[in-house]
Amino acid sequence: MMSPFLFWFFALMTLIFGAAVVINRNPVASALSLVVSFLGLSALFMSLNAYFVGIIQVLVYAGAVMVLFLFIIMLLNLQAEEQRRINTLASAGGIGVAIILLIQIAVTIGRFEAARQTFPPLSASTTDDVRNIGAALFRNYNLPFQIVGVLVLVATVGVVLLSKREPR
Amino acid sequence: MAITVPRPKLNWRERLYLPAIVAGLAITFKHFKNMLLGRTKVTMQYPEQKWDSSLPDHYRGAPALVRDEDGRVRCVACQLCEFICPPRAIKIIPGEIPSTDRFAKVEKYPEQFDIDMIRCIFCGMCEEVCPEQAIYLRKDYAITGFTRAEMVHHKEKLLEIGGVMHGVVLKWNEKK
Amino acid sequence: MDFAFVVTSLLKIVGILVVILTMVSYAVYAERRVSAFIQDRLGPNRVGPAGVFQPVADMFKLLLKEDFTPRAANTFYYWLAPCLAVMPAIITIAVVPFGSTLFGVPMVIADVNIGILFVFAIASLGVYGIVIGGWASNSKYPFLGGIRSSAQMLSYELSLGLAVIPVFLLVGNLRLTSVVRYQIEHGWFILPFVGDWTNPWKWLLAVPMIISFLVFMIAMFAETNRLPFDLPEAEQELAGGYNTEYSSMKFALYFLGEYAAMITGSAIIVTLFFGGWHFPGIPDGSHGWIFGLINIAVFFTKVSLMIFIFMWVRWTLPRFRYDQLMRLGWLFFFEIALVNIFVVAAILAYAGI
Amino acid sequence: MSEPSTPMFNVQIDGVWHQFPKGTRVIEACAQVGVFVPRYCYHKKLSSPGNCRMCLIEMGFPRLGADRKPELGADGKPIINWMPRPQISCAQDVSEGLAVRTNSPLVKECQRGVMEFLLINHPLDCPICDQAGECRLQEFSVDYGDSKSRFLENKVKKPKNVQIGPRVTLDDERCILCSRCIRFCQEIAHDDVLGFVDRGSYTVLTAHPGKRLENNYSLNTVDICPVGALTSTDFRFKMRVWFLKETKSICTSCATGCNTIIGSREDVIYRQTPRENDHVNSCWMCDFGRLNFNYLEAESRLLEPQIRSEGRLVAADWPVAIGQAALQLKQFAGPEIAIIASGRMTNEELWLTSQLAKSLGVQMIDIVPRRGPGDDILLSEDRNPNTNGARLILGSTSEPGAKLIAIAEAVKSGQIKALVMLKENAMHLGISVEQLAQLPVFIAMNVLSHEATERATVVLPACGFAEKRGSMINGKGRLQRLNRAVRPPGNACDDWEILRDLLQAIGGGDSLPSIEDVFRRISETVPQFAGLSSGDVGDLGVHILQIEELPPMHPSDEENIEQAVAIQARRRAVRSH
Amino acid sequence: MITLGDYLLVSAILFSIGFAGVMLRRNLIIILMSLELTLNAANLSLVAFSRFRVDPSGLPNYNAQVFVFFIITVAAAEVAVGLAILVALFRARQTTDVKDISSLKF
Repeated sequence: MMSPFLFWFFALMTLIFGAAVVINRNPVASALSLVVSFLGLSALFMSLNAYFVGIIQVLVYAGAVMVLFLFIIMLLNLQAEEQRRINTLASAGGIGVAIILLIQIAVTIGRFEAARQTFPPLSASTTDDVRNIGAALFRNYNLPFQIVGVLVLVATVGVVLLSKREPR
Repeated sequence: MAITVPRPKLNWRERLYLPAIVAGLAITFKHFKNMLLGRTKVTMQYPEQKWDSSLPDHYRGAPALVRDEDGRVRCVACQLCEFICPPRAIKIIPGEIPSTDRFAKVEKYPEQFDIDMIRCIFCGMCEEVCPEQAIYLRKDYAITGFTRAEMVHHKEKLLEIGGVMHGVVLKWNEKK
Repeated sequence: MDFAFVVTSLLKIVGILVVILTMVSYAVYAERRVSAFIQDRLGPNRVGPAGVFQPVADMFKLLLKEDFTPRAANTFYYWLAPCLAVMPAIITIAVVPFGSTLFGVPMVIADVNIGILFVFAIASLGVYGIVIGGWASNSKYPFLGGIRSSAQMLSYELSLGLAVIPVFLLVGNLRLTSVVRYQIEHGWFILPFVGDWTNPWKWLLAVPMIISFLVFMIAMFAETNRLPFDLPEAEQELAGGYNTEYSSMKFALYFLGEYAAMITGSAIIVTLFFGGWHFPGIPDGSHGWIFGLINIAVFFTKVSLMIFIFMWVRWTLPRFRYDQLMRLGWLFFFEIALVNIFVVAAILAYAGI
Repeated sequence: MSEPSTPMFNVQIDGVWHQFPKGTRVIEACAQVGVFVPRYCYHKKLSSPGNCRMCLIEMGFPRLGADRKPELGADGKPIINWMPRPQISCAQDVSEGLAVRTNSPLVKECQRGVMEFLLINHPLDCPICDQAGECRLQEFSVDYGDSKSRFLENKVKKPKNVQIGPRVTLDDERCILCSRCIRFCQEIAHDDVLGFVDRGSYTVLTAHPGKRLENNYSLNTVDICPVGALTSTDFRFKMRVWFLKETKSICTSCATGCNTIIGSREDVIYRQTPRENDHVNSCWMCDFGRLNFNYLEAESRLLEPQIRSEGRLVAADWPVAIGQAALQLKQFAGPEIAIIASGRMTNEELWLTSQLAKSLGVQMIDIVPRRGPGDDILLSEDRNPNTNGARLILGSTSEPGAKLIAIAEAVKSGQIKALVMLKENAMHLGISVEQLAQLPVFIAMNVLSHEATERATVVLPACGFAEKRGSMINGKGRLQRLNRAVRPPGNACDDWEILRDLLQAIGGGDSLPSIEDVFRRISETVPQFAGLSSGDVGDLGVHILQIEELPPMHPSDEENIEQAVAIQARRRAVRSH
Repeated sequence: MITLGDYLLVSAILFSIGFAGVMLRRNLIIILMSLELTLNAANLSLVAFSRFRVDPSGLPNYNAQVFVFFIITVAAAEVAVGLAILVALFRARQTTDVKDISSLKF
């Protein structure tokens, strides 16, 4: 486990940059904030001994998904949103709903006994968690894995169809 | 009207590209190797070695003013070079030759003759246009200076580069 | 965490940083010399004997140049981008084993179990430096360079990842030290039959491994923006691409990033396919510190040779067109790497290597 | 068109029949139909001696049959009886049935021969000669002459570099003996000093013994000299003519307002030459006006706006200087301020000055009259170029200069606290340096610094005549335009902009972005300008005041004159309402 | 020491931020990004639970991590499809603002 200081550091990094995604007007700045947020999240994953998931998080999100986002933002040449008149009521409503949701979850967590416990120590080394996840994936979750594969294939076909310009 | 260039049909070996790439790499490596062994050394080590001796006759280096066999500055400040100069590098201020002078008949001489060598493009038009055969492109090419002002060749400098020109048309003899 | 670990790690970090930065500056010098030699020229040969102090002169020149920020640029991102370009390339080297052991200390900064994934994850962040640099310059050619770069990275990262899967099928572990150890025992992956000459399966295995190596190397060219895939900075089309508006040290950082990425890429190729620090007949560091040093030397010699190949290719092949690059990445390398995985898997299944 | 009483003659020029009024010279008739006949000695404002022989053409008349009718040829056109010898076209008037050939083989042969003779003794030193670029000999040599010389003998040596007058240098070797200069001196300048001496190849032009070419019109001989024989001592060897940027403008040295071309290069004026305008100056101008431009480059030129601070004049920015001037002027009431304007200012500047006076409530405003001896050729007694403009625009009831004595007295008595001096020197009015120095506010706008400007509280550097645009009304009531030939040196500013900024800083006047706007405002407020825009003035100007009878018409200017007459008629109609 | 609750709280806040982003922003790209945030908040909870529930073998419960793996895969597919729709929409409408895309059919 990592020290509380590092935990809070990465947690705050995740949250602050996550909030920056929503607050920033410039889509490029939003995308970059999201990258930083994901890097913090990845560090949190690693603090939970989930090295594989952590690195996949960086590889897939920071390395591929966000580059795709940036590519699209630049391809469409999206400029910073102009300062539209903010609908105060709607905004307050949105924030209010989000806060209510947060309070609900927080209360639920507070009532949850296990939440107050620390993480139990691991008796075995997790350094080979790639092998373990692989084993779980291909032994216990083989069918879902195949289904996800089909889903990705369908998504690929869909993307190709969607982004194809109709020949004139 | 665009021209469509037909692309050659490639067979499968050519379409693999690898042989071509390997061949290309082999060629460049051969050059690398030869150079490493000092076989194909074509670069001239400039400041130590110079190709002055092999400069062609038509080489266009720094423009310069010449004197004739009598030691007179051939230029009569007609300002045609100033007019023709494409980058406007030449600046002439004409002066009048005093009537006591041996060449008073010439009447005019360049009081100032500046060529801004930062501007000069060595096109040779000044040489071509000069009616008095007074300006020539010499073979000097290493024209350097630390300041802009240093790069302006004044009359003295131009005459120093130019020297004396023999065997050109002598216009200012008595006959004319 | 014990004290000795921290100290040795710090020493290793400082050591490798110094070596990498020196190598970067000398890679620039080497690039100029190699390109000159290939073109029958001499290259820089004035500063010091045979021009070896040229990088120092270059460094001073770049440091002293005017640092210019375009007025229309997005200043914060404009300054951030060059740093983003350098960092990933240097961080990546942390997981690469550059030697066996020295005084019992393993010669790798972080021997993580997800080594190759770490490499890919961090290397893929390198694109941000270029994309943001191109975008923040607020100028059309850098912008085009940035867009090209992002598309190019996405296209080639897939091939890059798929190409190394055969290696890890054989090793059964993502740890890079395991890869090296496996190669010491079973022969380098580029020549898997070495030491086991009579096994026909090993000879058969050589074919997919060479394909794997070629795809990986070519994808690495694209990943490091080296010719023939230097579209983001194509001088002839984009006037320098993403770094057009950069000057002075910020430009130098981009340069540094490119060469650091090239060195890291070479180090990874050497580790994955050429046995890392191993050379047949030379024992590892446990037989004495002198051998440990020799191992490190072997590793860097291999890396240097790889860098030479990078340069050699650069000065031989012309640049790809953008559509050709995309077609090559998606319609050729992707497929061939995929098929390659199945071929290796089949060989493994039937031959039981 | 021409009056019906003038008989018209049918003339065939190069095969085409035209009609010309009686008395037209053949060379002019050719020119009117676009056929150029080369000439050296002929000048349309001078008599025709016919001594250069360059304008030789073939002439002939229709062959008349027994019935005194022209015989028609096979093509139905009259058959011409060509004279066997070529004739000079400059000394011959058109006559009925005259036929002219200007490009027949004979004519070309003649032109080539004449050119060859002219070039026998002419030195081939065009690179040196000042005339190169505007030399008729050079041009015709290319157009009509041979490319090489057959002359092997020695050329005749003649005197070079002869000072035949204070402003004219003669090079006899270059002279082609056209006698234009001699005739100019006789017929226009009425100062017969030049003549030919010796004979044959040895003929030279010279001044008569004991006389010099020193009349006030001597430099016109340089203009009309077709070659480089007569050169201006002032312009000689200074600049090649092909570098000169030519700006059409007018001379501001006297009320005549001769039309000029200012030749400048890179903001330096090299010469001024007359521009043909038959209403004003024909083809001539006086030496006095022509050479009166060097002061623009004088050492004492004001380059920076200055304000007085702690007793010394210090350079300031324009906004600071204008703001300071406005602030100082606003301290005083109208009767405490006097404005001395100048007859050298343009109409636009004078109008802005009048607005300035109006918004300050100033009554004491006048221009300084400037008189000198005139002659009956061009030079006017009134040396102010725009007295008429000041009379119209300042709108004073009295004659210009009438209030000056009162202004001077008021300044001396201390009644005037603030003096605005525009392009004049108040000391000429008898105001002493000490009195100027005691003025609390003394704003001086001028081109050059002198003792008076050194006492000013605010100095505003202005432009000279060649550095600004504007319009002036000459002594005969003709509105003419000044154009900018060179940019002012240093921080000197266009006068009208200074006055506009000052006016606005005081709080009067609205935005006037360009000088055309100022002119439009004049045309709205001054009745004599009504209906005029600055584009209507044109290069040759328009008459807006009926001070004298219009000079005789010239055929090429009929349209302008008709226009001017029409405008005046309209204006008279407006005024009578 | 850090408890499970801390991780869950961070996850909850992250989820709320993403949720608020979906609600508040009108730019489709930002909405997609906010969706990613919510998905990753879920991932954090899952990994935390995975680590909390230690198997008898002494290893974390990898079932939850397999779940995370699936979520990442599906999210990547979703982003690809979403962006493709976005590009098609932008080509047709020159906008990515949800307020401007109010008609059912075009």
